[in-house]
Amino acid sequence: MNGWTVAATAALAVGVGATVWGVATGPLRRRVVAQNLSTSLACPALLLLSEGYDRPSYVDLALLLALLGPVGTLVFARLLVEDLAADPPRTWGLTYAVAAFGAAVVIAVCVAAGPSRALVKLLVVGALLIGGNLTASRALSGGFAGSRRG
Amino acid sequence: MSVLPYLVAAWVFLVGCYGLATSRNLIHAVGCLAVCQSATYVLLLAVGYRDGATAPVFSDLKPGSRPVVDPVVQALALTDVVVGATVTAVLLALVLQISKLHGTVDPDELSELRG
Amino acid sequence: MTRRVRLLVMAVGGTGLAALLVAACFDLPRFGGDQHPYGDRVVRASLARHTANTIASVNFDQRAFDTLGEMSILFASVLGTVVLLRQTRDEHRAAPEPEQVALPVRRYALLVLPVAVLTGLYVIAHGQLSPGGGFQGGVVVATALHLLYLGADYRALERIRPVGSYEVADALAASAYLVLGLAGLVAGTAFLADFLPYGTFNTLSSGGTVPLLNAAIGMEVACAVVVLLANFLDQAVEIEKEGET
Amino acid sequence: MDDPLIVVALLLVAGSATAAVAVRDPARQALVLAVLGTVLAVLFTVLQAPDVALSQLAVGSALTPLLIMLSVRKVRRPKRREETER
Repeated sequence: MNGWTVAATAALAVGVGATVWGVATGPLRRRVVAQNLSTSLACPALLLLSEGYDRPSYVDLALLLALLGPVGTLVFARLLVEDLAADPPRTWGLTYAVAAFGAAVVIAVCVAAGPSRALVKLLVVGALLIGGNLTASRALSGGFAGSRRG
Repeated sequence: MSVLPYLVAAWVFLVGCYGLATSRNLIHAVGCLAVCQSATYVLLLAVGYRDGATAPVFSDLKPGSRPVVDPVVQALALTDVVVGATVTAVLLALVLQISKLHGTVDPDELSELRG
Repeated sequence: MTRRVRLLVMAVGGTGLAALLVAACFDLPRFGGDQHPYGDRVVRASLARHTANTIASVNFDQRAFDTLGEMSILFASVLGTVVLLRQTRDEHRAAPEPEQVALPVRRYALLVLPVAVLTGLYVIAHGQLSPGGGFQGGVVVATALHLLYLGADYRALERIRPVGSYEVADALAASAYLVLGLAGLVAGTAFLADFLPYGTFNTLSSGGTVPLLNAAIGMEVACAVVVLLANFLDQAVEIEKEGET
Repeated sequence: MDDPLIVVALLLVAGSATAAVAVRDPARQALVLAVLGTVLAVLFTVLQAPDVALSQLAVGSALTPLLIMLSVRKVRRPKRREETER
Protein backbone atom coordinates (compact mmCIF):
# COMPACT_ATOMS: atom_id res chain seq x y z
CA MET A 1 0.00 0.00 0.00
CA ASN A 2 1.20 3.49 -0.83
CA GLY A 3 -0.45 6.91 -0.89
CA TRP A 4 -1.99 6.35 -4.31
CA THR A 5 -3.62 3.04 -3.47
CA VAL A 6 -4.88 4.43 -0.15
CA ALA A 7 -6.55 7.28 -2.05
CA ALA A 8 -8.01 4.77 -4.54
CA THR A 9 -9.36 2.64 -1.67
CA ALA A 10 -11.02 5.69 -0.14
CA ALA A 11 -12.53 6.76 -3.48
CA LEU A 12 -13.88 3.25 -4.06
CA ALA A 13 -15.22 2.65 -0.56
CA VAL A 14 -16.86 6.06 -0.12
CA GLY A 15 -17.65 7.23 -3.65
CA VAL A 16 -18.44 4.06 -5.59
CA GLY A 17 -20.00 2.49 -2.48
CA ALA A 18 -22.42 5.41 -2.29
CA THR A 19 -23.30 5.11 -5.97
CA VAL A 20 -24.04 1.37 -5.58
CA TRP A 21 -26.48 2.31 -2.83
CA GLY A 22 -27.88 5.15 -4.92
CA VAL A 23 -28.47 3.01 -7.99
CA ALA A 24 -30.21 0.26 -6.05
CA THR A 25 -32.76 2.42 -4.21
CA GLY A 26 -34.88 5.50 -4.63
CA PRO A 27 -36.64 7.11 -7.59
CA LEU A 28 -35.43 6.68 -11.17
CA ARG A 29 -33.93 10.18 -11.35
CA ARG A 30 -31.57 9.31 -8.50
CA ARG A 31 -30.63 5.98 -10.03
CA VAL A 32 -29.54 7.37 -13.38
CA VAL A 33 -27.41 10.04 -11.68
CA ALA A 34 -25.82 7.37 -9.49
CA GLN A 35 -25.01 5.28 -12.58
CA ASN A 36 -23.38 8.29 -14.26
CA LEU A 37 -21.37 9.17 -11.15
CA SER A 38 -20.22 5.56 -10.67
CA THR A 39 -18.24 5.74 -13.92
CA SER A 40 -16.93 9.23 -13.23
CA LEU A 41 -15.71 8.07 -9.80
CA ALA A 42 -14.28 4.72 -10.93
CA CYS A 43 -12.24 6.36 -13.69
CA PRO A 44 -10.09 8.51 -11.33
CA ALA A 45 -9.78 5.44 -9.08
CA LEU A 46 -8.33 3.49 -12.02
CA LEU A 47 -5.86 6.35 -12.69
CA LEU A 48 -4.81 6.28 -9.04
CA LEU A 49 -4.38 2.49 -9.21
CA SER A 50 -2.23 2.76 -12.34
CA GLU A 51 0.05 5.18 -10.51
CA GLY A 52 -0.06 3.16 -7.28
CA TYR A 53 0.94 -0.11 -9.00
CA ASP A 54 3.57 1.79 -11.06
CA ARG A 55 2.11 0.38 -14.30
CA PRO A 56 1.62 3.11 -16.97
CA SER A 57 -0.13 0.61 -19.26
CA TYR A 58 -3.08 0.46 -16.84
CA VAL A 59 -3.98 4.01 -17.99
CA ASP A 60 -5.70 2.35 -20.99
CA LEU A 61 -8.40 1.18 -18.58
CA ALA A 62 -9.15 4.71 -17.43
CA LEU A 63 -9.12 5.89 -21.05
CA LEU A 64 -11.70 3.28 -22.04
CA LEU A 65 -13.91 4.00 -19.05
CA ALA A 66 -13.74 7.76 -19.70
CA LEU A 67 -14.86 7.06 -23.28
CA LEU A 68 -17.53 4.41 -22.74
CA GLY A 69 -18.94 5.41 -19.34
CA PRO A 70 -20.77 8.47 -20.73
CA VAL A 71 -21.89 6.37 -23.72
CA GLY A 72 -23.59 4.02 -21.28
CA THR A 73 -25.30 6.95 -19.58
CA LEU A 74 -26.43 8.27 -22.98
CA VAL A 75 -28.08 4.87 -23.60
CA PHE A 76 -30.23 5.36 -20.51
CA ALA A 77 -30.86 9.04 -21.22
CA ARG A 78 -32.05 8.15 -24.71
CA LEU A 79 -34.16 5.08 -23.96
CA LEU A 80 -35.67 6.24 -20.66
CA VAL A 81 -36.47 9.68 -22.05
CA GLU A 82 -40.22 9.47 -21.32
CA ASP A 83 -39.74 8.55 -17.65
CA LEU A 84 -36.98 11.13 -17.19
CA ALA A 85 -38.90 13.95 -18.88
CA ALA A 86 -41.67 13.60 -16.27
CA ASP A 87 -39.21 13.72 -13.39
CA PRO A 88 -35.83 15.13 -14.49
CA PRO A 89 -32.80 14.83 -12.20
CA ARG A 90 -31.39 18.05 -10.77
CA THR A 91 -28.13 17.29 -9.04
CA TRP A 92 -25.65 19.66 -10.64
CA GLY A 93 -23.88 20.32 -7.32
CA LEU A 94 -22.94 16.65 -6.97
CA THR A 95 -21.94 16.43 -10.63
CA TYR A 96 -19.59 19.41 -10.34
CA ALA A 97 -18.13 18.03 -7.10
CA VAL A 98 -17.32 14.69 -8.80
CA ALA A 99 -15.92 16.49 -11.86
CA ALA A 100 -13.68 18.55 -9.54
CA PHE A 101 -12.49 15.35 -7.85
CA GLY A 102 -11.68 13.87 -11.27
CA ALA A 103 -9.78 17.01 -12.27
CA ALA A 104 -7.80 16.97 -9.01
CA VAL A 105 -6.82 13.32 -9.54
CA VAL A 106 -5.81 13.94 -13.16
CA ILE A 107 -3.65 16.92 -12.14
CA ALA A 108 -2.00 14.93 -9.34
CA VAL A 109 -1.24 11.99 -11.65
CA CYS A 110 0.05 14.38 -14.35
CA VAL A 111 2.43 16.03 -11.87
CA ALA A 112 3.70 12.59 -10.86
CA ALA A 113 4.18 11.55 -14.50
CA GLY A 114 6.14 14.65 -15.50
CA PRO A 115 6.46 15.92 -19.07
CA SER A 116 6.41 12.89 -21.39
CA ARG A 117 4.20 11.05 -23.85
CA ALA A 118 2.27 9.58 -20.94
CA LEU A 119 1.29 13.12 -19.94
CA VAL A 120 -0.55 13.64 -23.25
CA LYS A 121 -2.55 10.45 -22.72
CA LEU A 122 -3.41 11.50 -19.15
CA LEU A 123 -4.61 14.90 -20.34
CA VAL A 124 -6.79 13.23 -23.00
CA VAL A 125 -8.27 10.97 -20.31
CA GLY A 126 -8.95 14.00 -18.10
CA ALA A 127 -10.65 15.97 -20.89
CA LEU A 128 -12.80 12.97 -21.88
CA LEU A 129 -13.66 12.23 -18.25
CA ILE A 130 -14.83 15.72 -17.34
CA GLY A 131 -16.42 16.51 -20.71
CA GLY A 132 -18.21 13.16 -20.75
CA ASN A 133 -19.44 13.49 -17.19
CA LEU A 134 -20.90 16.97 -17.78
CA THR A 135 -22.44 16.05 -21.16
CA ALA A 136 -23.99 12.89 -19.74
CA SER A 137 -25.52 14.91 -16.88
CA ARG A 138 -26.86 17.39 -19.42
CA ALA A 139 -28.35 14.53 -21.46
CA LEU A 140 -30.06 13.13 -18.37
CA SER A 141 -31.66 16.45 -17.39
CA GLY A 142 -33.42 17.09 -20.69
CA GLY A 143 -30.87 16.36 -23.40
CA PHE A 144 -33.47 14.59 -25.52
CA ALA A 145 -36.70 16.26 -26.45
CA GLY A 146 -38.60 13.00 -26.11
CA SER A 147 -40.44 12.38 -29.34
CA ARG A 148 -42.74 9.37 -29.45
CA ARG A 149 -39.96 7.09 -30.65
CA GLY A 150 -36.76 7.36 -32.61
CA MET B 1 -10.04 -14.27 5.73
CA SER B 2 -8.16 -15.79 2.80
CA VAL B 3 -11.31 -17.51 1.52
CA LEU B 4 -13.28 -14.23 1.19
CA PRO B 5 -12.86 -14.03 -2.64
CA TYR B 6 -14.13 -17.59 -3.08
CA LEU B 7 -17.05 -16.94 -0.76
CA VAL B 8 -17.94 -13.78 -2.69
CA ALA B 9 -17.89 -15.77 -5.95
CA ALA B 10 -20.16 -18.42 -4.39
CA TRP B 11 -22.50 -15.72 -3.02
CA VAL B 12 -22.77 -13.96 -6.38
CA PHE B 13 -23.52 -17.26 -8.11
CA LEU B 14 -26.18 -18.31 -5.59
CA VAL B 15 -27.84 -14.91 -5.54
CA GLY B 16 -28.01 -14.99 -9.36
CA CYS B 17 -29.60 -18.46 -9.25
CA TYR B 18 -32.15 -17.23 -6.70
CA GLY B 19 -33.03 -14.33 -9.01
CA LEU B 20 -33.41 -16.70 -11.97
CA ALA B 21 -35.79 -18.98 -10.09
CA THR B 22 -37.98 -16.23 -8.64
CA SER B 23 -37.99 -13.85 -11.61
CA ARG B 24 -41.36 -12.62 -12.90
CA ASN B 25 -39.92 -11.15 -16.08
CA LEU B 26 -37.75 -13.00 -18.60
CA ILE B 27 -35.60 -9.91 -19.33
CA HIS B 28 -34.87 -9.70 -15.60
CA ALA B 29 -34.00 -13.42 -15.67
CA VAL B 30 -31.46 -12.82 -18.44
CA GLY B 31 -29.90 -10.08 -16.30
CA CYS B 32 -29.68 -12.55 -13.38
CA LEU B 33 -27.91 -15.02 -15.65
CA ALA B 34 -25.35 -12.29 -16.44
CA VAL B 35 -24.80 -11.98 -12.66
CA CYS B 36 -24.21 -15.77 -12.46
CA GLN B 37 -21.66 -15.50 -15.28
CA SER B 38 -19.72 -12.79 -13.48
CA ALA B 39 -19.32 -15.14 -10.49
CA THR B 40 -17.20 -17.44 -12.64
CA TYR B 41 -14.87 -14.60 -13.59
CA VAL B 42 -14.39 -13.65 -9.94
CA LEU B 43 -13.60 -17.27 -9.03
CA LEU B 44 -11.16 -17.78 -11.93
CA LEU B 45 -9.22 -14.59 -11.25
CA ALA B 46 -9.15 -15.27 -7.49
CA VAL B 47 -7.56 -18.68 -8.18
CA GLY B 48 -4.88 -17.05 -10.33
CA TYR B 49 -3.95 -14.25 -7.93
CA ARG B 50 -0.54 -14.14 -6.23
CA ASP B 51 0.25 -11.84 -3.28
CA GLY B 52 2.23 -8.73 -4.20
CA ALA B 53 2.38 -9.70 -7.89
CA THR B 54 1.53 -7.66 -10.97
CA ALA B 55 0.07 -8.38 -14.40
CA PRO B 56 2.18 -10.50 -16.79
CA VAL B 57 2.21 -7.72 -19.40
CA PHE B 58 5.78 -6.77 -20.22
CA SER B 59 5.31 -3.66 -22.36
CA ASP B 60 6.23 -1.44 -19.40
CA LEU B 61 7.92 -3.99 -17.14
CA LYS B 62 11.29 -5.73 -17.26
CA PRO B 63 10.69 -9.51 -17.39
CA GLY B 64 11.64 -11.12 -14.10
CA SER B 65 11.79 -7.85 -12.13
CA ARG B 66 8.49 -8.45 -10.28
CA PRO B 67 6.43 -11.57 -9.54
CA VAL B 68 3.46 -12.00 -11.89
CA VAL B 69 -0.02 -13.50 -11.53
CA ASP B 70 -1.30 -16.52 -13.48
CA PRO B 71 -2.12 -15.54 -17.10
CA VAL B 72 -3.97 -18.76 -18.02
CA VAL B 73 -7.09 -18.02 -15.97
CA GLN B 74 -7.08 -14.43 -17.25
CA ALA B 75 -7.13 -15.62 -20.86
CA LEU B 76 -10.07 -17.92 -20.05
CA ALA B 77 -12.06 -15.13 -18.40
CA LEU B 78 -11.18 -12.54 -21.04
CA THR B 79 -12.67 -14.41 -24.00
CA ASP B 80 -15.69 -15.50 -22.01
CA VAL B 81 -16.64 -11.94 -21.05
CA VAL B 82 -17.18 -10.98 -24.69
CA VAL B 83 -18.67 -14.31 -25.79
CA GLY B 84 -20.97 -14.23 -22.74
CA ALA B 85 -22.35 -10.88 -23.90
CA THR B 86 -23.27 -12.28 -27.31
CA VAL B 87 -24.93 -15.28 -25.66
CA THR B 88 -26.94 -12.79 -23.60
CA ALA B 89 -27.98 -11.25 -26.91
CA VAL B 90 -29.27 -14.62 -28.18
CA LEU B 91 -31.28 -15.10 -24.99
CA LEU B 92 -32.76 -11.60 -25.31
CA ALA B 93 -33.66 -12.40 -28.93
CA LEU B 94 -35.50 -15.51 -27.66
CA VAL B 95 -37.33 -13.35 -25.11
CA LEU B 96 -38.41 -10.98 -27.88
CA GLN B 97 -39.76 -13.93 -29.88
CA ILE B 98 -41.70 -15.19 -26.84
CA SER B 99 -43.10 -11.72 -26.27
CA LYS B 100 -44.24 -11.54 -29.91
CA LEU B 101 -45.86 -14.99 -29.86
CA HIS B 102 -47.55 -14.88 -26.47
CA GLY B 103 -47.73 -11.19 -25.61
CA THR B 104 -46.17 -11.70 -22.19
CA VAL B 105 -42.71 -12.17 -20.69
CA ASP B 106 -43.85 -13.51 -17.31
CA PRO B 107 -42.74 -17.17 -17.04
CA ASP B 108 -45.71 -18.08 -14.81
CA GLU B 109 -48.24 -16.70 -17.28
CA LEU B 110 -46.42 -18.56 -20.04
CA SER B 111 -46.76 -21.93 -18.29
CA GLU B 112 -50.46 -21.21 -17.70
CA LEU B 113 -50.88 -20.57 -21.42
CA ARG B 114 -49.45 -23.99 -22.17
CA GLY B 115 -52.09 -25.47 -19.87
CA MET C 1 -44.92 -27.17 -12.02
CA THR C 2 -46.53 -24.49 -9.92
CA ARG C 3 -44.65 -21.54 -8.52
CA ARG C 4 -44.63 -22.89 -4.98
CA VAL C 5 -43.24 -26.30 -5.99
CA ARG C 6 -40.57 -24.57 -8.06
CA LEU C 7 -39.51 -22.38 -5.14
CA LEU C 8 -39.40 -25.41 -2.82
CA VAL C 9 -37.18 -27.34 -5.24
CA MET C 10 -35.00 -24.25 -5.62
CA ALA C 11 -34.69 -23.82 -1.83
CA VAL C 12 -33.63 -27.46 -1.30
CA GLY C 13 -31.22 -27.48 -4.25
CA GLY C 14 -29.84 -24.04 -3.44
CA THR C 15 -29.11 -24.97 0.17
CA GLY C 16 -27.31 -28.12 -0.92
CA LEU C 17 -25.33 -26.26 -3.56
CA ALA C 18 -24.44 -23.51 -1.07
CA ALA C 19 -23.14 -26.09 1.42
CA LEU C 20 -21.05 -27.79 -1.26
CA LEU C 21 -19.67 -24.48 -2.56
CA VAL C 22 -18.67 -23.26 0.90
CA ALA C 23 -17.01 -26.61 1.63
CA ALA C 24 -15.16 -26.33 -1.68
CA CYS C 25 -14.03 -22.77 -0.88
CA PHE C 26 -12.04 -24.01 2.10
CA ASP C 27 -10.31 -26.69 0.01
CA LEU C 28 -9.24 -24.47 -2.89
CA PRO C 29 -5.60 -23.34 -3.12
CA ARG C 30 -4.99 -20.44 -0.73
CA PHE C 31 -5.92 -17.03 -2.21
CA GLY C 32 -2.71 -15.24 -3.20
CA GLY C 33 -0.65 -18.43 -2.91
CA ASP C 34 2.68 -18.88 -4.65
CA GLN C 35 1.90 -22.14 -6.50
CA HIS C 36 1.08 -21.41 -10.15
CA PRO C 37 2.84 -24.14 -12.15
CA TYR C 38 0.94 -23.48 -15.38
CA GLY C 39 1.26 -19.71 -15.09
CA ASP C 40 5.04 -19.86 -14.68
CA ARG C 41 5.46 -22.12 -17.71
CA VAL C 42 3.16 -19.95 -19.82
CA VAL C 43 5.12 -16.80 -18.96
CA ARG C 44 8.40 -18.51 -19.93
CA ALA C 45 6.94 -19.76 -23.23
CA SER C 46 5.49 -16.34 -24.02
CA LEU C 47 8.83 -14.58 -23.44
CA ALA C 48 10.57 -17.21 -25.58
CA ARG C 49 8.21 -16.28 -28.42
CA HIS C 50 8.79 -12.52 -27.98
CA THR C 51 5.18 -11.74 -27.04
CA ALA C 52 5.10 -8.99 -24.41
CA ASN C 53 1.47 -9.52 -23.37
CA THR C 54 1.39 -13.03 -21.95
CA ILE C 55 -2.40 -13.15 -22.06
CA ALA C 56 -2.40 -12.47 -25.81
CA SER C 57 0.18 -15.23 -26.20
CA VAL C 58 -2.10 -17.67 -24.36
CA ASN C 59 -5.15 -16.65 -26.38
CA PHE C 60 -3.66 -16.52 -29.85
CA ASP C 61 -0.70 -18.88 -29.69
CA GLN C 62 -0.52 -21.38 -26.84
CA ARG C 63 -4.28 -21.95 -26.60
CA ALA C 64 -5.28 -20.64 -30.03
CA PHE C 65 -7.44 -23.72 -30.63
CA ASP C 66 -9.49 -22.76 -27.57
CA THR C 67 -10.02 -19.29 -29.02
CA LEU C 68 -11.22 -20.93 -32.25
CA GLY C 69 -13.94 -22.55 -30.16
CA GLU C 70 -14.87 -19.27 -28.49
CA MET C 71 -14.99 -17.60 -31.90
CA SER C 72 -17.36 -20.23 -33.24
CA ILE C 73 -19.68 -19.66 -30.25
CA LEU C 74 -19.61 -15.96 -31.11
CA PHE C 75 -20.35 -16.70 -34.75
CA ALA C 76 -23.14 -19.13 -33.88
CA SER C 77 -24.79 -16.70 -31.49
CA VAL C 78 -24.79 -13.96 -34.13
CA LEU C 79 -26.33 -16.43 -36.57
CA GLY C 80 -28.95 -17.38 -33.98
CA THR C 81 -29.86 -13.77 -33.27
CA VAL C 82 -30.16 -12.91 -36.97
CA VAL C 83 -32.47 -15.89 -37.53
CA LEU C 84 -34.57 -15.17 -34.43
CA LEU C 85 -34.99 -11.47 -35.07
CA ARG C 86 -35.61 -11.52 -38.83
CA GLN C 87 -38.60 -9.61 -40.13
CA THR C 88 -41.63 -11.91 -40.34
CA ARG C 89 -44.47 -11.73 -42.83
CA ASP C 90 -46.93 -10.02 -40.49
CA GLU C 91 -44.50 -7.22 -39.67
CA HIS C 92 -43.68 -4.06 -41.54
CA ARG C 93 -41.09 -1.35 -41.22
CA ALA C 94 -42.01 2.14 -40.12
CA ALA C 95 -39.50 4.94 -40.46
CA PRO C 96 -38.77 6.29 -36.97
CA GLU C 97 -39.33 9.93 -36.24
CA PRO C 98 -36.09 11.83 -35.78
CA GLU C 99 -35.13 12.49 -32.19
CA GLN C 100 -34.39 16.04 -31.11
CA VAL C 101 -31.05 16.03 -29.36
CA ALA C 102 -29.71 18.94 -27.34
CA LEU C 103 -26.80 20.62 -29.10
CA PRO C 104 -24.07 19.87 -26.51
CA VAL C 105 -24.99 16.18 -26.52
CA ARG C 106 -24.94 16.03 -30.33
CA ARG C 107 -21.58 17.82 -30.49
CA TYR C 108 -20.13 15.51 -27.84
CA ALA C 109 -21.31 12.40 -29.71
CA LEU C 110 -19.88 13.56 -33.04
CA LEU C 111 -16.60 14.61 -31.40
CA VAL C 112 -16.11 11.45 -29.37
CA LEU C 113 -17.11 9.04 -32.16
CA PRO C 114 -13.80 9.25 -34.09
CA VAL C 115 -11.80 9.29 -30.84
CA ALA C 116 -13.57 6.12 -29.68
CA VAL C 117 -13.08 4.33 -33.02
CA LEU C 118 -9.38 5.26 -32.96
CA THR C 119 -9.06 4.05 -29.36
CA GLY C 120 -10.69 0.76 -30.33
CA LEU C 121 -8.26 0.29 -33.22
CA TYR C 122 -5.37 1.18 -30.89
CA VAL C 123 -6.55 -1.41 -28.37
CA ILE C 124 -6.68 -4.05 -31.13
CA ALA C 125 -3.29 -3.10 -32.60
CA HIS C 126 -1.50 -3.12 -29.24
CA GLY C 127 -3.06 -6.41 -28.19
CA GLN C 128 0.21 -8.34 -28.11
CA LEU C 129 2.05 -5.59 -26.19
CA SER C 130 -0.12 -3.81 -23.62
CA PRO C 131 -3.49 -4.80 -22.10
CA GLY C 132 -6.05 -5.13 -24.86
CA GLY C 133 -6.62 -7.18 -27.97
CA GLY C 134 -9.17 -8.13 -30.56
CA PHE C 135 -11.96 -9.04 -28.17
CA GLN C 136 -11.90 -5.76 -26.26
CA GLY C 137 -11.06 -3.43 -29.15
CA GLY C 138 -13.70 -4.95 -31.40
CA VAL C 139 -16.44 -4.24 -28.87
CA VAL C 140 -15.18 -0.66 -28.45
CA VAL C 141 -15.21 0.03 -32.21
CA ALA C 142 -18.71 -1.39 -32.59
CA THR C 143 -20.06 0.49 -29.56
CA ALA C 144 -18.48 3.71 -30.81
CA LEU C 145 -20.37 3.51 -34.10
CA HIS C 146 -23.63 3.46 -32.16
CA LEU C 147 -22.86 6.88 -30.72
CA LEU C 148 -24.47 8.05 -33.97
CA TYR C 149 -27.78 6.53 -32.85
CA LEU C 150 -27.44 7.84 -29.30
CA GLY C 151 -26.26 11.33 -30.10
CA ALA C 152 -27.70 12.01 -33.51
CA ASP C 153 -30.27 9.99 -35.35
CA TYR C 154 -31.11 6.41 -36.28
CA ARG C 155 -31.03 7.23 -39.98
CA ALA C 156 -27.52 8.68 -39.68
CA LEU C 157 -26.41 5.32 -38.26
CA GLU C 158 -28.12 3.37 -41.05
CA ARG C 159 -26.20 5.35 -43.66
CA ILE C 160 -22.75 4.28 -42.40
CA ARG C 161 -23.87 0.78 -41.49
CA PRO C 162 -24.84 -1.43 -44.42
CA VAL C 163 -25.59 -4.53 -42.33
CA GLY C 164 -25.06 -6.90 -45.25
CA SER C 165 -21.41 -5.98 -45.70
CA TYR C 166 -20.81 -6.30 -41.94
CA GLU C 167 -22.25 -9.83 -42.11
CA VAL C 168 -19.89 -10.67 -44.98
CA ALA C 169 -16.93 -9.14 -43.11
CA ASP C 170 -17.86 -11.19 -40.04
CA ALA C 171 -17.71 -14.42 -42.04
CA LEU C 172 -14.48 -13.32 -43.76
CA ALA C 173 -12.80 -12.60 -40.42
CA ALA C 174 -13.89 -15.99 -39.05
CA SER C 175 -12.46 -17.76 -42.09
CA ALA C 176 -9.28 -15.66 -41.93
CA TYR C 177 -8.67 -17.16 -38.49
CA LEU C 178 -9.12 -20.68 -39.91
CA VAL C 179 -6.93 -19.94 -42.94
CA LEU C 180 -4.15 -18.64 -40.67
CA GLY C 181 -4.45 -21.86 -38.69
CA LEU C 182 -4.27 -24.00 -41.84
CA ALA C 183 -1.28 -21.96 -43.05
CA GLY C 184 0.56 -23.44 -40.08
CA LEU C 185 -0.09 -26.91 -41.53
CA VAL C 186 1.13 -25.80 -44.97
CA ALA C 187 4.27 -24.33 -43.40
CA GLY C 188 5.04 -27.80 -42.10
CA THR C 189 4.16 -27.35 -38.40
CA ALA C 190 0.81 -27.87 -36.70
CA PHE C 191 -2.69 -26.35 -36.95
CA LEU C 192 -2.66 -22.81 -35.49
CA ALA C 193 1.05 -23.07 -34.68
CA ASP C 194 3.13 -19.88 -34.55
CA PHE C 195 5.15 -20.36 -37.76
CA LEU C 196 6.20 -16.78 -38.58
CA PRO C 197 9.47 -15.24 -37.33
CA TYR C 198 9.02 -13.92 -33.79
CA GLY C 199 10.43 -10.42 -34.46
CA THR C 200 11.89 -7.98 -31.91
CA PHE C 201 10.46 -8.13 -28.38
CA ASN C 202 7.98 -5.34 -27.54
CA THR C 203 7.39 -4.02 -31.08
CA LEU C 204 4.15 -4.02 -33.06
CA SER C 205 5.31 -6.84 -35.36
CA SER C 206 6.54 -9.16 -32.59
CA GLY C 207 4.97 -12.50 -31.73
CA GLY C 208 4.73 -14.17 -35.15
CA THR C 209 1.10 -15.00 -35.97
CA VAL C 210 -0.25 -13.45 -32.74
CA PRO C 211 -0.93 -9.96 -34.22
CA LEU C 212 -2.58 -11.46 -37.31
CA LEU C 213 -4.92 -13.75 -35.36
CA ASN C 214 -5.57 -10.84 -33.01
CA ALA C 215 -6.59 -8.60 -35.94
CA ALA C 216 -8.87 -11.33 -37.33
CA ILE C 217 -10.60 -11.66 -33.96
CA GLY C 218 -10.89 -7.87 -33.67
CA MET C 219 -12.65 -7.65 -37.03
CA GLU C 220 -14.84 -10.63 -36.20
CA VAL C 221 -15.96 -9.22 -32.84
CA ALA C 222 -16.54 -5.70 -34.19
CA CYS C 223 -18.69 -6.96 -37.08
CA ALA C 224 -20.50 -9.44 -34.86
CA VAL C 225 -21.49 -6.75 -32.35
CA VAL C 226 -22.57 -4.36 -35.11
CA VAL C 227 -24.80 -7.05 -36.65
CA LEU C 228 -26.25 -7.98 -33.24
CA LEU C 229 -27.06 -4.39 -32.34
CA ALA C 230 -28.45 -3.74 -35.83
CA ASN C 231 -30.97 -6.54 -35.36
CA PHE C 232 -32.00 -5.32 -31.92
CA LEU C 233 -32.27 -1.70 -33.10
CA ASP C 234 -34.41 -2.80 -36.06
CA GLN C 235 -36.75 -4.58 -33.67
CA ALA C 236 -36.94 -1.80 -31.12
CA VAL C 237 -37.12 1.16 -33.47
CA GLU C 238 -38.36 0.15 -36.91
CA ILE C 239 -40.19 -3.17 -37.16
CA GLU C 240 -43.83 -3.16 -36.08
CA LYS C 241 -46.61 -5.71 -36.20
CA GLU C 242 -49.28 -5.27 -38.87
CA GLY C 243 -52.03 -3.08 -37.50
CA GLU C 244 -49.80 -1.08 -35.19
CA THR C 245 -49.35 2.53 -36.07
CA MET D 1 -5.10 -11.32 2.09
CA ASP D 2 -4.15 -8.17 3.96
CA ASP D 3 -4.89 -5.80 1.10
CA PRO D 4 -7.89 -3.63 2.04
CA LEU D 5 -8.24 -2.63 -1.62
CA ILE D 6 -9.18 -6.20 -2.61
CA VAL D 7 -11.62 -6.49 0.30
CA VAL D 8 -13.35 -3.22 -0.66
CA ALA D 9 -13.63 -4.23 -4.32
CA LEU D 10 -14.98 -7.67 -3.40
CA LEU D 11 -17.60 -6.22 -1.08
CA LEU D 12 -18.68 -3.72 -3.76
CA VAL D 13 -19.12 -6.61 -6.24
CA ALA D 14 -21.12 -8.66 -3.74
CA GLY D 15 -23.32 -5.65 -2.91
CA SER D 16 -24.04 -4.61 -6.48
CA ALA D 17 -24.69 -8.22 -7.58
CA THR D 18 -27.25 -8.57 -4.79
CA ALA D 19 -28.83 -5.28 -5.84
CA ALA D 20 -28.92 -6.39 -9.50
CA VAL D 21 -31.02 -9.40 -8.49
CA ALA D 22 -33.19 -7.54 -5.97
CA VAL D 23 -34.21 -4.79 -8.41
CA ARG D 24 -37.11 -6.37 -10.28
CA ASP D 25 -37.88 -3.82 -12.99
CA PRO D 26 -35.69 -4.70 -16.03
CA ALA D 27 -34.92 -1.08 -16.95
CA ARG D 28 -33.74 -0.30 -13.42
CA GLN D 29 -31.92 -3.63 -13.31
CA ALA D 30 -29.99 -2.55 -16.43
CA LEU D 31 -28.79 0.51 -14.49
CA VAL D 32 -27.54 -1.71 -11.66
CA LEU D 33 -25.92 -4.09 -14.16
CA ALA D 34 -24.01 -1.16 -15.68
CA VAL D 35 -22.68 -0.27 -12.23
CA LEU D 36 -21.91 -3.96 -11.56
CA GLY D 37 -19.87 -4.02 -14.77
CA THR D 38 -17.83 -1.01 -13.67
CA VAL D 39 -17.26 -2.43 -10.18
CA LEU D 40 -16.22 -5.80 -11.64
CA ALA D 41 -13.72 -4.00 -13.88
CA VAL D 42 -12.23 -2.31 -10.80
CA LEU D 43 -12.03 -5.70 -9.01
CA PHE D 44 -10.26 -7.25 -12.00
CA THR D 45 -7.76 -4.36 -12.03
CA VAL D 46 -7.11 -4.90 -8.34
CA LEU D 47 -6.60 -8.62 -9.00
CA GLN D 48 -3.97 -7.59 -11.60
CA ALA D 49 -5.97 -8.64 -14.65
CA PRO D 50 -6.06 -5.48 -16.82
CA ASP D 51 -6.99 -7.45 -19.96
CA VAL D 52 -10.09 -8.92 -18.36
CA ALA D 53 -10.94 -5.52 -16.90
CA LEU D 54 -10.78 -3.94 -20.36
CA SER D 55 -13.06 -6.66 -21.68
CA GLN D 56 -15.52 -6.11 -18.85
CA LEU D 57 -15.48 -2.33 -19.33
CA ALA D 58 -16.09 -2.62 -23.06
CA VAL D 59 -18.98 -5.04 -22.61
CA GLY D 60 -20.50 -3.98 -19.29
CA SER D 61 -20.53 -0.20 -19.54
CA ALA D 62 -22.40 0.26 -22.82
CA LEU D 63 -23.12 -2.95 -24.77
CA THR D 64 -25.12 -5.01 -22.25
CA PRO D 65 -27.22 -2.02 -21.06
CA LEU D 66 -27.98 -1.10 -24.67
CA LEU D 67 -29.11 -4.66 -25.51
CA ILE D 68 -31.32 -4.88 -22.41
CA MET D 69 -32.84 -1.42 -22.87
CA LEU D 70 -33.66 -2.10 -26.52
CA SER D 71 -35.38 -5.36 -25.50
CA VAL D 72 -37.31 -3.55 -22.79
CA ARG D 73 -38.49 -0.96 -25.29
CA LYS D 74 -39.61 -3.63 -27.77
CA VAL D 75 -41.47 -5.63 -25.11
CA ARG D 76 -43.16 -2.58 -23.62
CA ARG D 77 -44.37 -1.05 -26.85
CA PRO D 78 -47.46 -3.22 -27.60
CA LYS D 79 -48.64 -2.78 -24.01
CA ARG D 80 -48.57 0.99 -24.37
CA ARG D 81 -50.78 0.75 -27.45
CA GLU D 82 -53.37 -1.24 -25.50
CA GLU D 83 -53.39 1.38 -22.78
CA THR D 84 -54.05 4.19 -25.22
CA GLU D 85 -56.82 2.21 -26.91
CA ARG D 86 -58.66 1.64 -23.67
